[in-house]
Amino acid sequence: MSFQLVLDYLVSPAFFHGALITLLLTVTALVFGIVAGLVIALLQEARFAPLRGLALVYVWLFRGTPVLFQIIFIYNVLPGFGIRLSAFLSAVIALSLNEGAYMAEILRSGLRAVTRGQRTAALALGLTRGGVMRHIVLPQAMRIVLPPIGNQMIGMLKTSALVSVVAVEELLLVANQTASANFRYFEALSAAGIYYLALSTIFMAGQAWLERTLDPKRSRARKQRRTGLKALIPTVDIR
Amino acid sequence: MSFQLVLDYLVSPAFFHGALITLLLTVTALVFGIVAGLVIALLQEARFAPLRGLALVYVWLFRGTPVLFQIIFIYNVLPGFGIRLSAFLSAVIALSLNEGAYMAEILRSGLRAVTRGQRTAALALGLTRGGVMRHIVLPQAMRIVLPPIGNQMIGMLKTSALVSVVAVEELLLVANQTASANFRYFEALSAAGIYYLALSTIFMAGQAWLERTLDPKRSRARKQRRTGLKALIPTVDIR
Amino acid sequence: AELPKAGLVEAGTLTYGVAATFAPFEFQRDGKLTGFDIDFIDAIARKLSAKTAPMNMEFKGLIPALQGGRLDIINSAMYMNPQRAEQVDFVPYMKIGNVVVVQAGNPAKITGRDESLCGKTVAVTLGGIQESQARADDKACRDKKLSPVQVKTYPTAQDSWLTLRQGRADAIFDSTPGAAKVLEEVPNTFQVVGSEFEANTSIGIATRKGDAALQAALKAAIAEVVADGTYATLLTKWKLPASVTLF
Amino acid sequence: MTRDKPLIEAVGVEKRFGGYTALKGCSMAVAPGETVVLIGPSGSGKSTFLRCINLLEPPDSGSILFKGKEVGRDFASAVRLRREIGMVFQNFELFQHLDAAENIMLAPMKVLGLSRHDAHDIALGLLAKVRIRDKADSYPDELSGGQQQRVAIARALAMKPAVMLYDEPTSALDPEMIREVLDVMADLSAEGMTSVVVTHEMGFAKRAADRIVFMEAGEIVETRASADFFGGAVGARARQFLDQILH
Amino acid sequence: MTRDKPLIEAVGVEKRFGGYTALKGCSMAVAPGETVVLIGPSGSGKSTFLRCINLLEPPDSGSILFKGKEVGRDFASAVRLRREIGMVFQNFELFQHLDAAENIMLAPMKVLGLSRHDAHDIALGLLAKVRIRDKADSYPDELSGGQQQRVAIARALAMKPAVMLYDEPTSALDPEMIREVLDVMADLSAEGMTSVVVTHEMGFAKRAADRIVFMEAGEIVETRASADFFGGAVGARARQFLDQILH
Ligand SMILES: Nc1ncnc2c1ncn2[C@@H]1O[C@H](COP(=O)(O)OP(=O)(O)OP(=O)(O)O)[C@@H](O)[C@H]1O
Ligand SMILES: Nc1ncnc2c1ncn2[C@@H]1O[C@H](COP(=O)(O)OP(=O)(O)OP(=O)(O)O)[C@@H](O)[C@H]1O
Ligand SMILES: [Mg+2]
Ligand SMILES: [Mg+2]
Repeated sequence: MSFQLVLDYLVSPAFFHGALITLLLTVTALVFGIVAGLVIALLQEARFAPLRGLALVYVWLFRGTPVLFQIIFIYNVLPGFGIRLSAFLSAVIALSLNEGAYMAEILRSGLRAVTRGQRTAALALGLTRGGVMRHIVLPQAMRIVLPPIGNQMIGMLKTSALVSVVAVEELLLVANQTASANFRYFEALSAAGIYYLALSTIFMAGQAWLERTLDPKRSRARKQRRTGLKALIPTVDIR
Repeated sequence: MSFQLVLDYLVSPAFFHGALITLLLTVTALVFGIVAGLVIALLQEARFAPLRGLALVYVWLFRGTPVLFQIIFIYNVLPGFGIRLSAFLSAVIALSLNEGAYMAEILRSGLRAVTRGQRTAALALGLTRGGVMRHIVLPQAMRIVLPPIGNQMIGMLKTSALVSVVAVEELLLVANQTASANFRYFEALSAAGIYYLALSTIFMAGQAWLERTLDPKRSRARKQRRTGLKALIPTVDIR
Repeated sequence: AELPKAGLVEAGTLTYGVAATFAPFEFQRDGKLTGFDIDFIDAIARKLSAKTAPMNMEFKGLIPALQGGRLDIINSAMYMNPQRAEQVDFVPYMKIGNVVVVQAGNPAKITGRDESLCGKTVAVTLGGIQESQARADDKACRDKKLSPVQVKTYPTAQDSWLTLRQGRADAIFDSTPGAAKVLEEVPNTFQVVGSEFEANTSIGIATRKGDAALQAALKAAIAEVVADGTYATLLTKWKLPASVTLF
Repeated sequence: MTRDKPLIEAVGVEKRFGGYTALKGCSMAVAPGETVVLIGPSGSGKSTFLRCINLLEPPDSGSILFKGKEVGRDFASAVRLRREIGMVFQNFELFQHLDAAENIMLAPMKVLGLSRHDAHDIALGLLAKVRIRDKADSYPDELSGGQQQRVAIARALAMKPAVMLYDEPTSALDPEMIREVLDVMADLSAEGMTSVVVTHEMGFAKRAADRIVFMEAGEIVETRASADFFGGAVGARARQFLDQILH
Repeated sequence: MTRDKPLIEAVGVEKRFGGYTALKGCSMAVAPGETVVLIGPSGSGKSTFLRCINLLEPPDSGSILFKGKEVGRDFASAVRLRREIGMVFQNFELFQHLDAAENIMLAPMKVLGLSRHDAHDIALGLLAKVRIRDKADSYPDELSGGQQQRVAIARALAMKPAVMLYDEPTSALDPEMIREVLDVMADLSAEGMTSVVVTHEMGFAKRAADRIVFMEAGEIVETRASADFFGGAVGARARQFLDQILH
């Protein structure tokens, strides 16, 4: 194995571009996935049974079939119905819809972890259902859903490689193309692996930082610094 | 698209065998993954810092690099160090180790969702650390980690397709190869998709059943039936 | 000819890797491996008094498995080129050309591997030699200040063909036998335009770098297979034109 | 006992949990400015009754009237009602992710739309009133039982409700604090606050109440002016209950 | 005040939370069979002191002695100590995933190794003693405050500990139930149970206590035989505290 070659690959525009595409796919799929997941998770708690049924079918269908099929379907079958999307857009939509189904389950478990008493107390104060969700349930659920969301995020980094099936030039396809020209598989895969590890590391660091921020005890130190700062401001204010 | 052909594929031995392999891979990887994940999650709470470091590195490495590499590594690189495993075993080990990293995060979030007061109360009764974990923390965490574990399980069904890279004939490889003979791509993929959907449906049903069972309120009805049954037995006992 | 005594995955057996998604060379029918390469290696093995043990995997798994000592040879219609020859040794056994295929009716008005490709989208399959050919055409177009060729690389041949069929790509580069097989299996959908090109690209069986003993054994056995007419019979069986022969 | 038009009224409230009937048709009217104390054995349904009054538990039958108008069964009506009613829970139910001040500020900010700054002032004022101004930055699990209870009282008062429902508001408090809470309640009463208080603390009941309601097994057994009740003008069951008080 | 060798003893216990000192060197010795009642203002450190005694909170300095021997700081010693000590928490802390009977059965089964059957008998016996035999199948969130508190008492008693620590065991109970709990405790005392009780209920303290310990701001201010304390033989601070009691 040649380390020089790995290094060359790492700094090559092709690999860098592939990594960018992978990152872009992951982040957009994640953002839309969380939004979709939240909607579905809330629908699962709806009192109107057909809505619950809809949510269940969504989760069943999109978790149940491979993303690969979903990508191929959106890219190759939808045009038959007059909907013609670019490869990248097809990929993003497929990944987001798929991610949404997984996120829905994660968020559902997080919402369930917040005790009923906490909701009741918020209701007693006159908050609406939406207010209870926003100010009480979600903040408390957040800390619990963060690790599995981190899983999804890092998993999506790898799952996004499946979009090579519609020739979107993401990282792994670049590596495979490079390797198939000269059979330097280990070098090409190592270079891609290093990129994946680097991106995962960034995501994990982000997750760890968010977890610390959402821990009320730890965020107090920060708050006190902020308050400390505020305390300084009036001495400047000379009204 | 020919439905007859899809049907033929569905009942063909090749597809059936592929589905079996996929199921076998998923279930074994899941079982070992949960065990590994539990160990890692507990190590992350250890008081001895190097153990925590070890757990972190494990999660970082196995989440950070694609499973594909892990499979290729175990199958093709380890023999160079005198460790020669069969393709299937390599696949199972790679998938389990990988799954373990994701499970560790899920379990960590579940353990965190159990309040400190519940542990304290158990300690006050004289339970050991292990007893607190087994009888108080895990049962309470279980309901919260079930949906994300369901995600992993169903995700693993798809991820296991990656082991085709070491010649394990799982479902998706069978589908691709079948399509290569006659280019009936949609039929082959649909047949595989139906198998995936069926397996996912079984898993989802299992998850829903477990969730209901672990809900104390609902399991009470069951318990009362059991007690009811017991109440009948003494009438037969004539001592 | 005789099989080497040592250095094999399993003594007395040729363990070969194959990515069976490339008709008519290797594919699956009713769950069984079949195709020219499969018959060919079986004929070679008979000459060597060896058994065969196929390992059917994805194309990208083949080289790591050979280098990791999991395989003795790769028998998967691998195209030879100088860069690849730095990684493995090849025993060539056929030369095949390539063709440009378009949708039936030629909606994109492509006349062959020429300037009519500039500005068009060309699908190729990962692992084939056609990707480098298409990229060369892209460069040629750019050099002439024409619109570039969009080269799309798909993981398997089926993906590439599907793309062409759905009109996502204007043309596809494939091997002449591969294209012939598709046109036979899926009639009235595609058509070949222009003439065959780079008709002397060789495909070969790959061995680990420096595995001279196995190389020699394979070469000797292939000579025997050619000599007794089996090679020609197989070409006919799989509808390959006589022009592909190297012998 | 006042004879004003009642501010809040429960009529024939029934509540079942599965097969168990927790409230068997309870009716009670509370006039503006009045303080009614609910007493009764553990499990008699006092907490459930309070929760039915602000519709946190939807009654199975019966209705709630506010200012003489029946409150609708839709969610929006319930929210409107609850904005007029403050409640202190038996187990406090402080928000675990917010510190003491934030617990108090939440509803004024999110329901009344006060600025963070104004809400903060209100919170600190109330915390000072219950003598834990220095615990403003502490999270619920860092507070002693009595401190949590005082935050819970402050949180409910911050909304300046027309009616307060207290579920054992002094259970975790020492005699000194009980007296201070009593003083706070007396002040509020003087300002016209209407209160329903569940308590086991008979000394507290005696001082705070205009009227005593005695519950047992989901029914209202006795309703008397405070002086009469503790003066002995009660039925046999209530008498037996009162006799158990330890001095 | 007894002069026996103390069964359990705290010596110079200090406890800090971050910058806040909750206990400033508290010492207390409890003789076998003795009942000590801890009183003091909310936030004075009573709960913290109890939790230090069975090492649920590790003291920052000072030590705990059981039967005259200092208890080690390792986890195993703490577990051994806790098996001799029962505790009723101020907020009950019932196990949410277990019903009332199972809450009580857990420790006898998992710590003492009793059979499910025997543990069930013990649980039902204790539930009957606290008069909620019919709630054996109810989960904590289906119980009223007072019912939860009684399950918590039963859960601690099921281990037949040598020492009981009660943190406000009657805060959610009505006067009748308080008297019954008092009777239970008197019976246990007669059988030789050693108890430390935190309470705000002065009537209860007066009846239950052999000795009163008065805490304020993390310090033990006064220790007196019960009769003396309520008889008025106390310092100025405790007197002021007692004067606030409402009747
Ligand atoms: N969610 C529920 N499911 C089943 N039973 C319940 C539920 N909530 C309350 N109960 C039962 O209803 C009865 C009344 O409960 P409630 O909490 O109103 O009593 P309470 O008068 O407040 O008692 P305490 O003084 O002990 O707090 C109790 O017997 C209780 O077990
Ligand atoms: N985890 C903690 N972090 C910070 N401060 C704490 C923590 N636990 C307790 N305290 C503080 O320690 C002091 C003593 O608390 P403790 O719970 O022992 O009081 P208490 O005497 O039991 O009061 P109460 O009668 O109100 O229950 C309180 O001021 C409380 O805020
Ligand atoms: Mg109550
Ligand atoms: Mg306390």
